[in-house]
Order: sequence, then structure tokens, then C-alpha cells
Amino acid sequence: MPFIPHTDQDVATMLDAIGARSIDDLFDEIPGALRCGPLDVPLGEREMEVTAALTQRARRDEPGPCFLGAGAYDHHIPAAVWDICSRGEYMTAYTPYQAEASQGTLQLIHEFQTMMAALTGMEVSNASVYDGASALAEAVLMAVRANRRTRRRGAASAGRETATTRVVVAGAVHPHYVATARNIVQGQGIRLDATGFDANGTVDLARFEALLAEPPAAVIVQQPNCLGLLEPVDEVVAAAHAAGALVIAAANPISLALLAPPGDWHDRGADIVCGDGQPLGIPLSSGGPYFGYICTRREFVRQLPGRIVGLTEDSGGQPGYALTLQAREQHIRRGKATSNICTNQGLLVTAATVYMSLLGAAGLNAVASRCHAQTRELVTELASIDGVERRFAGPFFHECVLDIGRDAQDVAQQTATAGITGGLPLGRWYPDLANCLLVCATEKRSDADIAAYRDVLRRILAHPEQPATASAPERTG
Amino acid sequence: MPFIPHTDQDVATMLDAIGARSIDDLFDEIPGALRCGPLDVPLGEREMEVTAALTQRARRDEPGPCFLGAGAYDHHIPAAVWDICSRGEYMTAYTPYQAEASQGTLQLIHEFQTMMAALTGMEVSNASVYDGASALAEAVLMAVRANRRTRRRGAASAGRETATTRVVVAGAVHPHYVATARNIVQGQGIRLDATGFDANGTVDLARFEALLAEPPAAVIVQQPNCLGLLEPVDEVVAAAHAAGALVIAAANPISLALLAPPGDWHDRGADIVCGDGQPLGIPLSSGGPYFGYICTRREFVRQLPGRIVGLTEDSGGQPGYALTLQAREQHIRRGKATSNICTNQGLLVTAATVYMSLLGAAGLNAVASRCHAQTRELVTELASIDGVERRFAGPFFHECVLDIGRDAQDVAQQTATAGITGGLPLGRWYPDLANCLLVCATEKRSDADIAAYRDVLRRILAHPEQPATASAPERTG
Amino acid sequence: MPEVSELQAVRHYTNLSRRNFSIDNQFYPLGSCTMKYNPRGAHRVASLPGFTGRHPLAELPASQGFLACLHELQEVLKAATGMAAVSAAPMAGAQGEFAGIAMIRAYHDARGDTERREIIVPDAAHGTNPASAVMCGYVAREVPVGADGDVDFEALKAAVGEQTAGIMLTNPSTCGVFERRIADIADVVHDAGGLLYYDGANLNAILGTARPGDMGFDVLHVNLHKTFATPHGGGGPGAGPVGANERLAPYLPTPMALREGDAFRWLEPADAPDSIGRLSAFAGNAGILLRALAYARMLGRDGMRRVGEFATLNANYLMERLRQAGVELAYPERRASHEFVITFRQEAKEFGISAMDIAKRLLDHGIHAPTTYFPLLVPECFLIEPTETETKEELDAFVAALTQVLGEVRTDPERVKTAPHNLPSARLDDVKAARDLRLVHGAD
Amino acid sequence: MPEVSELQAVRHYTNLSRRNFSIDNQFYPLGSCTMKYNPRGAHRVASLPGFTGRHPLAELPASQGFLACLHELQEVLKAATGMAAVSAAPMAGAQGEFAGIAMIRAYHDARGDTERREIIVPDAAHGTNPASAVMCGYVAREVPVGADGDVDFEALKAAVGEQTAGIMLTNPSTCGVFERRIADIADVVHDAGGLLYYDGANLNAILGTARPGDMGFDVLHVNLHKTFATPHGGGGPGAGPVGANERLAPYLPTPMALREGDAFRWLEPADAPDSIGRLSAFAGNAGILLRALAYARMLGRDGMRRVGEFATLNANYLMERLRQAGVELAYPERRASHEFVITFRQEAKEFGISAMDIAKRLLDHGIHAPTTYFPLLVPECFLIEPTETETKEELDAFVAALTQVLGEVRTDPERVKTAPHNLPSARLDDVKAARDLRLVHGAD
Ligand SMILES: Cc1ncc(COP(=O)(O)O)c(C=O)c1O
Ligand SMILES: Cc1ncc(COP(=O)(O)O)c(C=O)c1O
Repeated sequence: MPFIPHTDQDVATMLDAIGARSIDDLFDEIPGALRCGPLDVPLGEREMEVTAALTQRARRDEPGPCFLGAGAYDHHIPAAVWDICSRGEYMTAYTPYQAEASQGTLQLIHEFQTMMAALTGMEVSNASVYDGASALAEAVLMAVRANRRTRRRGAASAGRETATTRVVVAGAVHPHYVATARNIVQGQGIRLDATGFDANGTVDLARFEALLAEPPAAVIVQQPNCLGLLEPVDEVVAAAHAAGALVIAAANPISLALLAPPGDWHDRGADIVCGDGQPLGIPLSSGGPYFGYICTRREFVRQLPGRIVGLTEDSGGQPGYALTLQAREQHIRRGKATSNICTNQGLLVTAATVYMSLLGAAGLNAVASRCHAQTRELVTELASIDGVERRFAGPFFHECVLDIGRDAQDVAQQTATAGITGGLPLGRWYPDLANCLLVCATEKRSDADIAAYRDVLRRILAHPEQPATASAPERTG
Repeated sequence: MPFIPHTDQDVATMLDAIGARSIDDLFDEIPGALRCGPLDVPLGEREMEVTAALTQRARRDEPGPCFLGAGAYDHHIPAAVWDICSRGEYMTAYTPYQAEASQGTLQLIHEFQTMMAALTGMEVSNASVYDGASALAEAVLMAVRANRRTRRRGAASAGRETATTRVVVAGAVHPHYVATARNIVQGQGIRLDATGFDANGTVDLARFEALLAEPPAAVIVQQPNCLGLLEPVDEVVAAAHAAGALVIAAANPISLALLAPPGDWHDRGADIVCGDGQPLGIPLSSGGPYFGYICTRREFVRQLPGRIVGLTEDSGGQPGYALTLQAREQHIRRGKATSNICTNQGLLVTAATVYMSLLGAAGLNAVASRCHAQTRELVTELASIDGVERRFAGPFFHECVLDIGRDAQDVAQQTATAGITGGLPLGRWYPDLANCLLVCATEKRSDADIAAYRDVLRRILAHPEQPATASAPERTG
Repeated sequence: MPEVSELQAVRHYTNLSRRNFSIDNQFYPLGSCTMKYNPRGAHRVASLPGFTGRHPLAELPASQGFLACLHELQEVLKAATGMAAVSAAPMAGAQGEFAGIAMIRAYHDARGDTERREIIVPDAAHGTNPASAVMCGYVAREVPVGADGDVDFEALKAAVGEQTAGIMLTNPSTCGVFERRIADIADVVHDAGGLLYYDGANLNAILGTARPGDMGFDVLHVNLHKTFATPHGGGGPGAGPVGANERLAPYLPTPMALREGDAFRWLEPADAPDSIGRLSAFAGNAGILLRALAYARMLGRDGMRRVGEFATLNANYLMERLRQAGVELAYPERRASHEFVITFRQEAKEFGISAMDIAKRLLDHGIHAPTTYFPLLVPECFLIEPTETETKEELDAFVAALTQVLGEVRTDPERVKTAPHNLPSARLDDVKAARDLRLVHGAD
Repeated sequence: MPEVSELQAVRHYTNLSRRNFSIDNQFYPLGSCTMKYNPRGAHRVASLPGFTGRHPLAELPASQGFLACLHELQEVLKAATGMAAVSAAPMAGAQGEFAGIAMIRAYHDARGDTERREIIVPDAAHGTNPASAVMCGYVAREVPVGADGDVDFEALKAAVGEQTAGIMLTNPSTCGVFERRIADIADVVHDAGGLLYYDGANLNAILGTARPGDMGFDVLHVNLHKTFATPHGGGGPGAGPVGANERLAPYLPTPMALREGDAFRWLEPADAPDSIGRLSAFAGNAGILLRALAYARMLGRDGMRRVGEFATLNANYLMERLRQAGVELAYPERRASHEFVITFRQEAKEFGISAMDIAKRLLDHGIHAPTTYFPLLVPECFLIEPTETETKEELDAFVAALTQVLGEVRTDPERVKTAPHNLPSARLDDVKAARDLRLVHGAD
């Protein structure tokens, strides 16, 4: 019997000890009408058969070189990362509630918090939420709680239909992040107002000013933004703080090895930094499991959702680690918790911690620099094709929008058929940009990969446009 | 610097402590004339680049369904096997010379010895030699030492050109095993005389009787033999023992889950059982690393080459494990050791031990039965093709010789091009069998795989013979 | 940021790992958490390069393998829960709860029924239940659980009304017993216009024996990291697919996989205009879904039933052995489901020994402590869930260890109070951790 | 045969593993064994399905990837050793030795020079050297090593004659010093018609700085599981490719990879009529060869040189620190190569403490003991090889630990004699193990 160790003799002895005649007897408190017959699922297969069947499926999706980013990035992952994470001691432990039996995970999380705080320029970090998008949602809820002004307002209202609290989305923020945040916070009467981006692909400052007129609880800005471009974050922070709003920065952690950390933006920096940890040693894996990170300043730590590990001492005075500030969490505070999150993304935090340790600051910097260089190379090569040009002029990190002069969705499909994951057809997000591809090159893309893509794209674009495929306005995958 | 942790500061401090000005100074005892310039190898690459380059090569060899056995078998390996073996604690330890710091490896080997002894019907097992072929060579040397008659003779001679000792190879023994054994033992004046096989594909009993006329030190018999057939092992043992020869059995450990263990053959059974452990959880991997096993009866344990682990006690009276009978080994006995072997195949023994534990006796039996059933199915399906028929009629385990009526080497290449590893063209081993394929189906070959092979083979055979390819009399890979 | 060599990093994290308890090392009877064996085969399958390398936004021609798996898992979960449709988008149980409650809200809103402000939860419920309700803008209203472990039915009837949007229940409950009047509860809530949410954390108990869909639940989540054996990873990841009956299916979160003949595609907005939308940047914890699918396929029809059966057998055996050993059961008249509650209130009163002390001392025996102080309504309690993958020998060893500790409570209470004694750390000071917040290295 | 569930097996072997020391857990300065970091990246590459799935007898069209790797490794090893040709067939150092000596024999035989019966080995040589010579039918004749660690040149000259088939040497030797008169030795042996075999176990010391081929060696092996960082696996596997100069190249064992334009094939019997033939069923430890190739590529030209440099730096630093700490060096006037010998003869005489006692006590400090009692000619010795992948901090910690143990030898010798004290087992009884042979469970 798969995964069940009992011998017939065991079962007999155990039933005897219980005083039951059969296992079925043990279910005698379940009303007969609620018992179900055999489930409508196939018969069991052995590991060998399941492996064979799913290997065949996996083969169907085996990717060629990937030039698609848009929130998930194909970085090199040192083999040591997952060899370590796959150790049963990390992979098959539960949340470290029994601190003395969980010092491995706890110390590791403490190291993670340290590294993330250093990377973002913040003072504290949690131990992860689900992913970058849910991290943004949690950051919004946190900012609303943390902003004294909105907190007062929130306290006045009660129950379901509270007065609306506003949060401004500045510039080009990943549409899936905005949608997720919106879906998660709207029940609590929080509204997200978006500035959109201007002809430069960055925050429409005029609209931003206008949206600050009635001060929002917080402002969200993504750096680099979801078009790969650098937002004028100092201006955004200055204006937001002037309006009494907290600033939530969404940032790709790899980019922070090159760019100014959000903690250093303008005066006192962003107030909350969040994002997706996927670039730090986590495979693409169809979108997850990744992890969301949230860092902030000490003053807001009691509003931070998710687990936090603190250094403490044991009864012998030796240093040791434990979960702390648990009174923020649902298992203690229940309905009044900072968040409903319980299970988080611990194993991915393990991967990111090992990844960052293997690379160190210099290694992260080298990865980020190489991503930037390869993306420049990519853009140069692709823009050498007739009719392909950059859509926005400003500086980018490792993603760039190219106008290819015709329906990008169609081209992306052809590219895929040629074995290359060629970028995001931006029409899925912005109908105005239906002729645009968002392309990305990580350090993993060699010059040969880039040349291959250039040749494929040139060939595709040299042929007349195919009849329009069924339009696919938003891919939800 | 890859894999070197030193900072410049470390180097300076260390040189200072040594009193040297540069690292180069430390080589000042090497005559200048012997110093070499930069090695003629390429510049270093990062893990990422090496992974990419070798992944590309690996892809070129990615196999379709494999119907080739001939000493290496494509069994299903439960994922747990290598997840456990890859733990640093097993993978990056040295030989367990410091027993107290190696109880993990030592207890595991002791469990391995127990399981192998049970499987072969012997009393003791060593902790591996290199592979099945080298195990046979060591078994020959061991038998010559162990056989009192030959030992006396050996003692009489000395130095290089001793009198010749004979060992008889009975029936169809894997030609690579015989070649290896011959190459390894000939320096000590031991000659292997082969009976060959008769029209049934098994030992030519007449020639066998004749070769026993002057009693050899030992007789080698492989069960199932290298054509997949069952040898008359009881008769072989009876005749060999009657002639005062020891019996060396070479056996596929998976087959032992179904067949009589060599320890039970005829009267007192085989005296030494050896073979390759690859079928027990070890991937094909182009031929290695596998491991050779040797089991024997207690009376011969002091002639057994390779490491052996014994159960003992620690100073507190607690049970514990240690390498034992080390006086047999080269690091103690030097030129008089039972063998020159030092590094063995420990990690593969780890894999086999975990594999056998996961399967248990019932699981091994199920695998062996399924291999047999699928091979029968394979033979039925292939023999349904016009012009394809079994070459030998006797019972087989999981390999079978098919006569396909034309040059099998040519057909095997075409099959490979069609993405199927179709079996061994026996002309490589036996010119008389140039029209024969040795085919194998393990439990991993589904009915669909078999049908696919049947269809491919039918298609190939339906077309006229291609012009002969360059003959390849013996593939050495 | 550290600057170390590869060996130093490997050695550091390899050695650190050894300071953890885990399923692969220890018996880990953590109630409500279903710490069962996590098959390595499922891990390998999810780690295939075709799966790990697929970009979440890849075009459909390069996505058929993954979509086929996602669709198959949706179907398996429908069958196992008795629901009409499943979305595997939520990334853990709590997000599944959020999704389910948001769906309930969307349902009421769509009908213009906007005045329902309350979600009812039993006081034994997991903390995520009220927290999820509040996150959706509801007030969480608690109803008590009675002395027999079932919800106090009279109190429930009194609490239900036109302000009731719905109720969240686990069944078997976190008291380790099957809620016997579940059909009556469903009637009362439905009659008042409310809906029933099933917290699937305890599905392991009844897998293959009873289905929430048959009990009257409208919407539910399944913790794949519990019932479907995906590893807990020291805190996560999990996955919390939501299922719904016909009534609530239109509101399921996206993305979902759709089958069209032999091809698969994503559900598009046009297919699901009423969806509560996405809850993650991409498709949730896809890699976990693959592991769960592999596990489900290895179990198959009979294997699933056996999971519930043997989880129940193990729990009842262990409960009975402990009862015989003199341990006080919280619900002595009841069958255990896959877990059960014991209480040390007597030890606390007589010897000043807390459940936590006993938990720490159990660690010294190489056994992970059961869940402590949950459910909150039972004082000084353990919630014990052995799971079906443990042997009788392991359960017997637990009885022996706990018996020994309880002996020590009487003979050497100090030893218990100051436990653990054999672990890398002695008892850690939680109060200091919260008072002198040291959350990053170096800073103080 | 055990009959257990998957969880039980996984738990058993996971827990068992934790009773081992290993490179991934501890400093492991085992002299002559080169316990350096084994890159996980090399392990991953060798584990690719295209490599693990290839059948050894696969047809050439399905073998080009592997053959390209094998050929590339042969070329790398030629360059690193200064040899004309390399066969990667031997499965460990000892099999490489066997192959090399068999080649020497085949060479002499081919010339009709059949009366040479002796292979010379220094008394400091590893046990495999004489054992391999004997296995080839030779008599192993020992020559002494002098007080300075070099072979006694006069004794050597006296031993060499027309009965000499060849000599086996490591350089740097197992005394941890570079054999300075190697050129003279080569002349003496060659002049007598003998050949020189290089035992490559210590190649790590000189990688990129000096090459055996330039020193006059005719044939050699390289332990890939030492110099090329493939994991030792608790005893193996290794790989012992043999290299030969033009003279001996025709005798190399099969199989070997041949390049023809862009394609690769196996060397066929017709290509190598004089080969000593195969030494294994297939192509040796192919998976280990892949790991070594991946490692070699990551090192590259400069990385290889740095291996030798930093291995030497670490050894000389550690030797110097120990000298300063009052430890007696076996060859105090010499540079250390990548390893060096210390002796506790003083401690043995004064306190009755053996090198083994000290080794066991070091284990208590979480440090694997160095090689003990080898080379045999230095009494109560340690052969210490830190390797290039260890940090200065780790070396300093070793000095501190050994200093503490040596202090204990004086203050509390009993504690040292009865070590270890902090490990899963106390001192194990080797004598009992050999006397009461218990080699399988159950049987006695
Ligand atoms: C009863 C119960 N409900 C809900 C949850 C929350 O699930 P998750 O941790 O997956 O968010 C848990 C998890 O421990 C639980 O035990
Ligand atoms: C000096 C020396 N020579 C030869 C060998 C034998 O090599 P292997 O163990 O690979 O057979 C060793 C291995 O320890 C060694 O140290």
C-alpha cells in the first residue's frame, strides 16, 4: 500500500487495542448518508508510471532560450542551492514553532532577514508572504494600518462598508500585481488609483500630482517598473511624503545590486519595500512557488505581516533564535491579526538565502551587471532588424520594450514555435502597445542565444503578417 | 577564484607567517627546469557556462526507450535513492577509516553485506570492488588462492613466470567480463579456458567435461548467461566440485529475486558469487560508476578482496561498526594483499542499499517478475514480425536472442536513428550471430514502448537491406 | 551580505539544517498540520526541467504539458471533495479561505444582498478563519463548541440570521471529532440565506470516506501541503485550491485550466466574468500543484480511501493507548478523527507543569511535540495527529516517551520545566526575543 | 531483506547519514586523500538525464555527447600531465597503477625483454603500489627514503639493474616533499632499461606548476577523485585515468574516445593492436569522468594553477603554525608540498599517547583526523593535507584544536586515550571486530 506501513498483523492488534472490529467502525460517527462510494479518480499508479507519464508532459513544455521576464526571470541557479534545500531537514520540517527543534530554519531566516534588509536599505524584514503580488497587497494593508492618518479614519468606521481609503499607484506597476492587490484589499474599502505612464513609459507626473491633491494613505512605485524602465523615484517619494502618504516600493531584488536601495530614495527613503524573491535562486516553474518579501523600518515592525525571527537567548545564556512578535499573527490575534497568512514560502526563503550566500554582494552585482549588459546587447541586435525599435528612450535595467511594427502576440507565437520564448506581447496588458514586445535577457543568455533570437525574429518579420489569431486580451497564467 | 576562499589579506598574512615573499617561493625546491608554463587548456568558465555547454551535449544522447541490456539494465530508480545518496554526509565522506566518525557509512555497509548475503545465499559479502567484470577477475584470483590445491602449487613457484593455473569458463559468460578477467589475471600466470556455448546457447557440456579432465582451480558460470538463458548450473557445480574446482557464479542480483540463489545450487552451492550491482538502483550512465559485489562462504573470508565491515562494540559496550580483517588489504599487507584495490564504489553501494530497503524482498520479486513478463511480451511482439524468431529455445530471464534474418548492426543503427535503443547486435561478440539481436525489457518498458519498437522494427525490416556500414567488430564502449 | 566560498556556504547550511527536526528525521505528530511522508518521487517529477523551466507567461503551444497537469489536478480535487469546479490558484489554506469568503461576498453582492456583515466561526476554529473573514471586510462572529466537541447547535441557531453571510467550519473539527450535526447546521445556515465554507485542513481524516460537497458545503479549500503530502518546507510553500458547488463556481479565482478536446488553455476573462480575479502574480504555487498531482496519481482511488482509513486508525489507536496510560482526553466519549486532543490541566494544577513543558521534554526523546494550546478552548492541551504514514512501533514509542515524561512530572518536575536538555539550544526566551528585538545581524 | 515503508527507509538512511563526518560538514585534512570541496555543479551536470540515461553500448549516433566529453577530458589530462595520450578507463588509482605496470610489462614483452622481474617502490609508497606490481606478476622491491624525505639515491642506484622493469614514484612524495633528484632518478632507471611510473595521487600539489611528463615519467595515473574534486562517496567511486608518453601510448587500456573531424568514435581493436585491453565491463567510471571534466572546465588554465598554489600555501602555513605551536615535524628542513608529516613520537614515549589517540580526540573537536601511521616509515605520524578549498580560519581552528589536545596529553592523558567522547560511538574495538567476525546481521 503506497506510503502506509501497516502489516495486517499491525491492523489487527491496533483494532483490538481500540476495541473495534474493523477500520470502518472508526467512522461510525459519520452519518451513513454522508459516506461516499469510491472516488471517481483513476486507480493508483506506481512512482515509475507517474514519473513516465509526467515526464512526457514536462517534455512538451521544455523551453528554448527564454527572453521573457515580466516578473519572472530565468537566472542561473547554482546547483548547491537546491541540493541544500532538498535536504529533508529543510524540506520536510514544519513552521519553526518549537524553536529548540528548529534552530536550523530559524537561524537561516534570521540571516535572510539580515540580507534582505541590507539589500533594500531597510531595517527589518519578514520571513516571506506568498509572492510579489500578494506582498504588494499586504504592503498596502500594512501601509493603511501604519499611516497614522488612515489608521484614525479606519478606527472610526467598522464592519463591512467603511469609508474608502485611497492608495495611489504611480507609473507602470505590474498589472498582475495591481490586480492582485486590488482584489485582496477591496473588501476593506481600500481603492487603488493609478496614474498610468506617460510617453516616456514612466509615471505620469501631472496625474500623480492631481491624485495627491486629496492625500492617499500610500503611494506604490515599482523600480525598475514593469516596462523595464527607471521611474523618477526621488520625485515620487518627495511628493508622496509631502502629501503625508507612505511610500511602498516594489523592487526586483537582483536590480538592487546595481540601483540605489529604496531605503536611500530621496529623504528618508521608501517606507515599505516589497517584491518577489524569485530572481534569487528560484526556478521559473510556471509561476511558483516563489516568495514575496516585505521590508520596512523598525517603527512599522508591529504592522508587518508574516513571521519574523528574533535573536534571543536560551536558559543557559547561549544565543538562539525564535519566532517573535507573534501577537501580530492570526494564530494568536485571530480576527485582529495583521494578516491571515499562516503557511508562507519558507523553502523558497531557504533557497534565496543559500543563493545570496553563495554569490555574496560581488556575485549579485556581477549577475545584475551581466543582465544589464546582455539586455543592451539584445536590444542592439534586435533593433538591427528593419522595423524594430525601442518604444521608450529612457534607461532600463534588464527589460526593454521593442516596437516590432505589427501584432506582437502573433509574432510571439511564431517565435515559440521556433523554440524561443521571445518576450511578452504587451497587448495583453496595454492595448495601445499591441505592437510591442517586452524583452529581457538575464546573465544566462549567451551572445549565441541572442544572435539566434535575432535571426529567428528577422525571419519571422520578413514574412507577411499571418491572419490574426484569436485575440487573447489577458493571459492569466 | 573558483573554489578558493582566500582573500588577498589572508594570503599576505599566511605568507608572512611562513616567511615567504610569494606563493611562488613555496615551490623553490622544484628545479626550475621542471616548472611548466601555463597549461594548454582553455580559460575557466563559470558553473553556468559549463552547465549550458554540457547540457547541450547530454541532450544529444538523450535516449528513447531502451531495449538494450547486455550487462547494464534500465530499471526504474525510486527518487528517494539518489536524494539520499546525494546528501553530503554520504557523498563527500572518505573511506570510513575513522570508525567513530563514520558510523553512518559503516552501518549501511553492514546492512548491505547482510542483504547481499541473503540474496546470493552466501554467508559473507565485501563492500564492493569496481564493477562486475573486475569482480569476476578478483573472484578468479581469490579462487586460485582459496583452492587448497592451487594454493600449494602457487606457493611452490615465485616471481613472474609461474606455472600456469587454469580456470574454466563454462557456457556463455559476458565477453567483456572474460576479457577483463583475462587481462587482470594473466600476469599471475592464470589462464582462462572457455567451453563456449552449444546450439542451445548454454554450456557445451562435452567440452566442459573435457576441460575438467585436468582439474582447474575454478569454474566460472554466469546465470542467467550473457544470452539471457538459464545455464544448467546444478550440473556445472556437480562436475566442478567433483573435479576439485571451486565454483564462481556471476549473477545479476535482480534475477536472484526469482532464481535459485547460487548458494543453493546442487550440493553446497557456488563457492563465490560475484556480479555487477548496477541493476540495484544505479543509472546506466555510460557504464559507470557501478559496483562489483563478491559474496562467499565464511571459510573463504580471509581470501575475499575489498573492504569488509564488522559489528563490534565501543568502549562503553555499545554496538558499533568498524572495518575489519584489514590485514587482507594493501594499506597493511602491501605486496601480499588479497588485491590492490583501495578506492572502491562506496556511493553505489549506498544507492543499492537504499534501493533494496525501499523495495524489500517483495518489491525485488515484483521487479524481477515484471522484467520477465515484459521480456516475454517483447519477444512475442517482435517475433510476430515476418523473419524474426528466437534463436535459442530455452527459458530466459529478461534477455533473449532474436534472429532477425539480416545484419543486426545495421538494423540497430537504424533503430537508434528512430529514437529507440533496440538491443545488442550480437555480431560484435560472436561473428556467427551477426544476424542476431540480444533484446531486453525491464519493468520500465511499457506495453506501449514495446508496441512502438515492434512497429519501428517491422518498418525497418520491411525495407531492403542498406549497403553494409563499416563493420564494427567489437564496440569497446 | 556574506562573502564566502562555495564550500563555506555549503558547509554552513548543511550543518545548520541538522539543527532542525523534520519528517525525514523524526516522528512529527503536529495536530492540524498533517505531517506525513512527502514522497520523493513527487519532488522529482516537479523538478523536471520541462516543469521548472516553463515561464508562467509562456505561449500556449509551450504550455500544454503544464496545463494538462493543472487540469487533471482540478478534476481530481473535484472528485475528492464533491465540488462542481476547482481553482488551484490560492497559495495556501489561508488564501483559499480568503478566496472562498470573497466568493461568498461576490455571490451576495451579485444578488444585491449587500447587508450581510457576519461570518460565523466556531471558537475552536483555526486563527486563519476569523482573520480571512475580516480581511474580506466581514465581522467574524464566534459560536461556542460544546463539551462533546461539536458546535453548540442552539448557540449556532441563535447566531444565524439575515446578517449572516456564511459560516466557516472544519469537519472533522480542530477538536479532532466529526461534527455530527453537520446536515442540520447546513440547513440552518442555508435557510437563513448564508453559505457554508469548508476549511479543508482536516480533509485527510475523511479522504475517500466522506466528501464536504455531500455535507452541504458550498465552497472549500484543500491544503495540498497537508492532505496531498507536499512538503512543508520549514513554513511553506503550500497550496490551497478552492472548490465550489454550481452556485459559487462562477466566482472562483483565476487562473484555471480549461480543456478543449485534446488541447488546454487558460480560462480567459470572457469565460469567467464573475470571477473574483487573480490572487497572485501568476498561477499560484504551480510546482506544489505538480507534487500534489503526482501524489494523487500514486494513491489513486483505493490509496485515497486508505489515507483516511489509516490516519483514523492510527489516531484512534494512539488515543486509546494514551487513555490506558492515564492521559486525560478532552473528548473521551468520542471517536478520534485523524487527530485528537489531550489535556494536562491536572498536571498544571498539581505540579505547575504546563503543556509546553511537556512538549519541550518530548523533544528530548527525539519526537517532535504535538500542537500545543490549540484548540484554544481546551486548557493545557495537545492536538495530536500521527498521520497514516507512521508505524505502530512509532506510536508505541510515543506512548512510552510521554509516559516517561509524565512519570518525571511527578518525580522530577524541575527536569521537565527546564527541558529540553538534549538539543542544540536549551529553552529559548520568547519574552526576551520580543522585548529586545534583534531582527537582523549586527544591529541591536 | 527488510520490509519497510518508504518513510521508514528514508528516515533510517537520513538519520544514519548524520553519523558520518564529511567534507560538506567538517574540515577533513586527510593526507594523500585530497579531501577538497566537491562542486555541486559538477554533480548536477553528470546527473543530467542525457548522461545518466545513456546505455554504455548505445550506437554511435546516440553517443556523440558523451564521447565528446570523454575526448575532451583525455585532452585536458594530457595537457595537465604532459603526456602524449590518456585513457580514462581505469576506475581508481590502484587500477591505474595496474594498467600502467601492465603497460610496462607489455612494452618489455613486445621487445622480447622478458627477464625483468622487479618493480622498485620506495618504502614510503602507498600500499597499492607494491600490490599493483605484484598483481601484474612482478616482485616489488623496496628502496628506503632518507631522513630528508627524498629517496635514498645511493640505495636506489644499487637496486636498479637489468632485472628492473620499472619504478613507481609519487612526486611530491607521500612524505609531503618534492623529490628533488627526480631527474637523476629518471636517468638511472632509464639507463638500466627500466621505465618510470608516476602515482598521481599527489598531483594536486603541482597542478599547473610542474608536470610529471616533464620529469621523465613514462606512464602515470591521475586520481580524479582527488585532484579533480570528484566526491569520495564514503569509499568511492573514483577514477584513475592513465597517461603515457609516445613510447607507452600504444599499450594504453581500452576504451578510449577518438575524434574524427566533428565526430567521435571509440578506439577499435584495429586502432590499438597493442593495447593491454579492457579493465572493466564498459567504459570505466564514466559518470566520474563527467564530473572531473566539469570541474576542469570551471577551473580552466588559471584555476588549475591556483589549485596547486593554494594547496601548497595552505599546507605550508599550517605546517609553520604547528611548528610554532611546538609540534614535531618529520621533515623540518623541507618545504611542505600540499601536505606534510608530523610525528608524536615524543608524546608516545613520554605519555604513552599514540597518534591514534590524538586522532580520536581531534574528532571530538569536530575535525576529521589526518591520515595516521602513513607513511609507515615515520613513527606515530600524521599526514596532514588541508587542500586549497579551506579557509585560513579553518586552519587556525585546527591549530587551536591540536594545541588543546596536546595540552590535554600533558594534563589529562586519560581523556585523550579514551577519546572520542562526543561522537555517536565511543572508541570502537577493532580487535573484537576481527576476532568475533560478525559480518551480517543476525548470524553470529
Ligand atoms: C484548521 C486549519 N485551518 C486553516 C489553516 C491555514 O492553512 P495554511 O497554513 O495553509 O494557510 C490551517 C493550517 O495550519 C489549519 O490547521
Ligand atoms: C599515494 C597514493 N597512491 C595510490 C592511491 C590509490 O588510489 P585509489 O584509492 O584511487 O585506488 C592512493 C589513495 O589513497 C594514494 O594516496
